[in-house]
Amino acid sequence: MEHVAQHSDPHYDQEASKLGMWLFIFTELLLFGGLFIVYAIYRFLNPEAFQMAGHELNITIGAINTIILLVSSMTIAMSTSALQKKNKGLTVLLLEITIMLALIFLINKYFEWGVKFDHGIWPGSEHLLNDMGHGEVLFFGLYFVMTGLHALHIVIGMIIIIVALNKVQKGTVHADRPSLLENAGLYWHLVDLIWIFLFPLFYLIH
Amino acid sequence: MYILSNTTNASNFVAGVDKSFVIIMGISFVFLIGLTFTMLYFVYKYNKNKNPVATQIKGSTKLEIIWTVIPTILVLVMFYYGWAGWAPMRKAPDDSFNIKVVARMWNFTFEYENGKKTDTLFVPMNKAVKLNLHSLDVIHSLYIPSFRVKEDVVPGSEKMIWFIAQREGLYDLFCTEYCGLNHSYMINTVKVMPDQQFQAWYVDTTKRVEVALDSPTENGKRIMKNIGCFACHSLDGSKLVGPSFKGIYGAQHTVITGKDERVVTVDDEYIKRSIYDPNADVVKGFNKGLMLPYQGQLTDDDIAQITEYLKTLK
Amino acid sequence: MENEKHHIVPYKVYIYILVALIAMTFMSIGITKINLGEYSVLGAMIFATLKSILVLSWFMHLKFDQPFLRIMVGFVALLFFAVIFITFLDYYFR
Amino acid sequence: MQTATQLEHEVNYLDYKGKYKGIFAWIFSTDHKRIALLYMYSMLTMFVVGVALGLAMKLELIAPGKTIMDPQTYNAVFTVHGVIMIFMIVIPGLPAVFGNFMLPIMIGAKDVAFPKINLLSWYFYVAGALLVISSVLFGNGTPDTGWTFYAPYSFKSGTNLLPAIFGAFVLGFSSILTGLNFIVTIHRMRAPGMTWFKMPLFPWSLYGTAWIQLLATPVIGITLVLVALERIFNIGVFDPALGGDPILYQHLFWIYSHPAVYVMILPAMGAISEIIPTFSQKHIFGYRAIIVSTLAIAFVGYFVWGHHMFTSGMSGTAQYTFSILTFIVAIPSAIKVFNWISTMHKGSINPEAPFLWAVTFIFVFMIGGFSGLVLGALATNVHVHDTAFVVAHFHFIVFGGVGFAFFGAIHYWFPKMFGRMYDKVWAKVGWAFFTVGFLTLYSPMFYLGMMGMPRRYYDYLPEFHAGNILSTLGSWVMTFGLLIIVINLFRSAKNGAIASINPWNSKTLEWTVPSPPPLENFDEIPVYGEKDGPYEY
Ligand code: HEA
Ligand code: HEA
Ligand code: HEC
Ligand code: CUA
Ligand SMILES: [Cu+2]
Repeated sequence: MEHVAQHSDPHYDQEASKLGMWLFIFTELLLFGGLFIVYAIYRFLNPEAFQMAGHELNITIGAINTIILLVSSMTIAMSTSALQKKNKGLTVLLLEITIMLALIFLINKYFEWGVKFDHGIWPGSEHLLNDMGHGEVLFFGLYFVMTGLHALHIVIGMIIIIVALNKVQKGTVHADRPSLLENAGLYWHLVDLIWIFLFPLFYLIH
Repeated sequence: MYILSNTTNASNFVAGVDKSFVIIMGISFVFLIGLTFTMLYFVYKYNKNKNPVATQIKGSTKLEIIWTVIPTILVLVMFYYGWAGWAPMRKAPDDSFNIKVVARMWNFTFEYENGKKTDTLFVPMNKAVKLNLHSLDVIHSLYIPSFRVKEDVVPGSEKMIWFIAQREGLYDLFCTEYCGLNHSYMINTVKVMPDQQFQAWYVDTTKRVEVALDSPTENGKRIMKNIGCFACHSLDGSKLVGPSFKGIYGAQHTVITGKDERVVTVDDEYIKRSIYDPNADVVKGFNKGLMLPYQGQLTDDDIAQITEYLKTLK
Repeated sequence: MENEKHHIVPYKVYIYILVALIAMTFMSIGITKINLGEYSVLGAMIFATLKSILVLSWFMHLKFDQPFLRIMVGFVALLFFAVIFITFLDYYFR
Repeated sequence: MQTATQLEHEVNYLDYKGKYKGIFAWIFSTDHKRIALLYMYSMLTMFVVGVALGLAMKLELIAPGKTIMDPQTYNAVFTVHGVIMIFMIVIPGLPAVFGNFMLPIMIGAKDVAFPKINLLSWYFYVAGALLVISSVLFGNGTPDTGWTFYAPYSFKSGTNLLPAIFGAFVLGFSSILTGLNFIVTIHRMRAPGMTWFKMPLFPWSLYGTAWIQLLATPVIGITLVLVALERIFNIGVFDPALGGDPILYQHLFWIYSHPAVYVMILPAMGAISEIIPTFSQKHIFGYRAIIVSTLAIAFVGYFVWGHHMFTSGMSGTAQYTFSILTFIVAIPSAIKVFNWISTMHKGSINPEAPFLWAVTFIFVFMIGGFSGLVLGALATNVHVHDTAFVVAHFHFIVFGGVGFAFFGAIHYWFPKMFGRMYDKVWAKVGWAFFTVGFLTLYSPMFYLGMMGMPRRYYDYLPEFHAGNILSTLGSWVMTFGLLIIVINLFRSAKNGAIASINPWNSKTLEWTVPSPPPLENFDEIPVYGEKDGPYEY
């Protein structure tokens, strides 16, 4: 079946920590999954309102953010290869780029939300509750919750990457013990994966 | 077993529902008793004193298949009867007699097509009756055990219950979805009358005003009792869901209007606003959204009488 | 640690994947611009699914990992879609 | 197979002294056995509260009208009772206590895969529990929504819901981390030679459970977050006044909470599957069938949540789909019952306390399960939904199932955990009182429910009086039994006779290490040969 050999070093089992990370990713997927169910149902119940509201979002910013995340996903993936090739300098550089990209993503998000707020749109705002239909209220409610939760994950991801970066620099994460970096990468890809679905669902419904 | 002698066949659904009860519980009892006795028998027969050495048996594919297939068939039978007893509940005949049910914390009101409103559900016998369910606040559920019907009353959606009452008499009606403080007092009665008697009652719209009492204070009290204010407001100063009415008239109350706090004197105007638009001024220490606007349910006249009554509560 | 998990993906491969991902992003924007009615959702979702398969298999290394991880991922996806499907049995037929 | 008797000179986990002293040696310990006991004691504390609330409810219901409390208090009491019992006792219950303690030993490992995360999940447990309790102690009123937090009442209620909701969320985290840990442990740390199909059934049931914990808990997490956001910001998702659908809340809630009932029962079934072969001195009947049924329950259990919503106005299609799926999940449970009973056939039965608990487990589980079938059928559900019948069903199956299995498990593993044996006679006396009390307490509720008495009723009509009196009397008898059991166990943990390594002559690995086990369980990891297996008597 599978390898059952116990490790000589009981505190380090690369496969185990990878499996653990994957399992954690599954829970994250279902966490967002719950929101996707809510989204699917309300979209089904209010198709026109969702389309109308979707027009309020700026595709260009959305697309830019998508590309930023995709690129950052690639850089962090490359950093594991770099680590395995024992190229510490490159690993660090790639991780730094990833963090920068994440930051840019957040800044974009900040401005994007800011514009919405200027238009009087935020969860429970007067404008939303009084002047808009039920479908729009739901759309923006979900928009803020889902992108907000996603942004929270970006922040968490950044923290993990920073920790990994530190350990790479210190040399505690290296080609033979890459788990932390690999897991940071997996987590970051998860964040990307979710965005891959959020983007069309909110920005691209016309 | 499940035959409640005095309510048998109180409605057209009783037979179907009780049949599935009998079938499911019958099969269950056979298994429960059979398996329990087998188990006890084994415990007795193969006690270590009687049978010091166990015979190792690891399993039997044949048995596994048997005891997968047989229960599968049995549960499908159960499913079938459950489905059969339930399916007719889904669609009311087109010529049903319609009654609108309005549920709120914590009473049901029944509104008939000719404008009659009651807090007891009057229905004709041997005639399809359809209850259209509306909720003003949270989810309630209308349940008439003797008729074997139940459906949640969900705010913002249209649901219904239908039945044909087949026996004259009084039956209990409960709210079975937890809805807050007085959930357990959300109980009403169903009165099933022979058709003629029902018609006589139905066309008699004079009963609507009921005995108008001479004094407005008494009238005010009666209105409040009927519409259920005392579920939330006490007369003795104790705090229920809403503030007590004791000494309310003329008192100074701190209220929250929008975001601002201010002090108001309770007068006619304020009472009226509190009833028509309770969320405009929310009394400090109480929650917004619990009391619902009574606009449309109480007239200015009713409110004047309520106010008269409130004045007497010193 | 004897199995082939030391597989190192060349940088080039990652770049190809990125290019494909970005291309698909633009394609999905394009497809929603031309009016396909209700199919545009479908189109966008198909692209999103393809993109996520790329991310899962290369960026997340599933392609090079032990098969049971792939099975697990597939199982989770299946479970999730089954749940959505069943929820829709209510809303679609209401 | 190697045994580990040579380890006897090693310090056992109870006496072990590490870096820290006193209580810190416990709350900073990452030893799975200590964490298990931490869980057990914290659960016991919460359990006392939950039981007291249960008894208070029964006392209130002894007569119509006000007996000891007013309606608001009653509503708060059943809410807190439900939240404590479900989220803090039966969901973590067996996995966190016996899973933590026994799983690594049973599969021949020194600890779980991530000992620190294991400790962290206990911290989460405590934090969640404290949050829930804080909602009782502070703020403007104890939550009164029922453990189901149904929208829209959960936005309207003026009580202190946010801490309770947040507490349930944190408890969910604890549950997820435990599940994650167990899956990795089982995948990576089985003893050499212990293939999947040589693993004992208790770890197997934990494996199934862990997957449910992992894949269902996040859904309630996000649902509770949405309720909290709805209360704070009016985002509208479940508020009918803003276009939301309160029924969708129920879907999401039960998408978690139905699988959660299998989180409760699967480990219980696993424990029963260990006890029965041991006390029959016989190979378990249909080992693979039991494994397959565990996995089948775990899987199909995801798709039946709608049976809690038959009267909520779902579409007809959804209703009969859910009904039929509900009946399908009953089959694997049936398979287990048949296999357990067949295991007793031609065994050599030693009716000690754990075995008595196991047999009564099967009995009350059957009653609970059969009443589940009544609830699963559409016509009958319409009549008994949200009545005392449902209350009877779930007390029979949750507490009859999980509670009895818990008591069976503690009497079974007690000598291993504490190295001492309890008084066997008192154990049986306690069992007898408990069982009689249990049946008197909950059986009348089936009858009341069929007569139409709704649940969550503070007050009831006089026609329901007789049944309620009987039920309250039962609650006292049962509590008496409980006291006997608990006192017996507590006294024996200190003063009982020293227990041998394998008092029940069982064949699973935990009985090859000293009692109580030493810090790292095994000096040398055991190796399973061709012929070895957990049930080779
Ligand atoms: C441990 C927890 C647990 C378990 C295992 C179960 C198991 C089952 N439950 Fe239960 N249930 C709850 C906990 C549990 N339940 C709780 C807590 C609630 C209430 C929640 C609330 O509203 O607060 C609830 C409510 C509930 C409802 C909703 C009631 C309502 O509100 O209207 C329904 C409806 O279908 C149901 C059905 C079932 C069924 C069919 C099973 C089946 O899995 C049972 C299978 C077992 C058997 C069938 C017995 C053994 C079999 C044999 C001996 C062989 C012979 C068998 C055949 C011939 C079929 N349950
Ligand atoms: C595990 C679950 C569990 C347990 C053990 C209990 C125990 C008890 N319950 Fe109940 N109960 C619920 C879960 C549970 N309950 C739930 C979910 C609800 C619904 C709430 C709602 O409507 O929102 C409910 C509701 C409920 C009601 C209905 C309220 C209403 O609808 O009006 C009543 C009425 O009397 C009641 C009574 C009792 C009594 C007297 C006890 C106890 O006093 C019995 C005493 C218990 C024992 C003597 C031992 C049991 C042992 C174990 C479980 C193992 C121990 C494990 C460890 C120590 C780790 N409970
Ligand atoms: C569901 C519970 C509920 C019901 C039923 C209810 N109320 Fe109220 N009421 C409240 C609450 C809560 C408040 C305090 C918050 C507010 O002012 O809106 C309140 C406030 C009031 C006030 C202002 C009291 C003060 O002290 O300033 C008046 C007057 C009032 N209600 C009258 C009525 C009348 C008349 C009825 C029946 C027609 C009624 N209420 C029914 C809950 C209720
Ligand atoms: Cu209305 Cu309960
Ligand atoms: Cu269920």
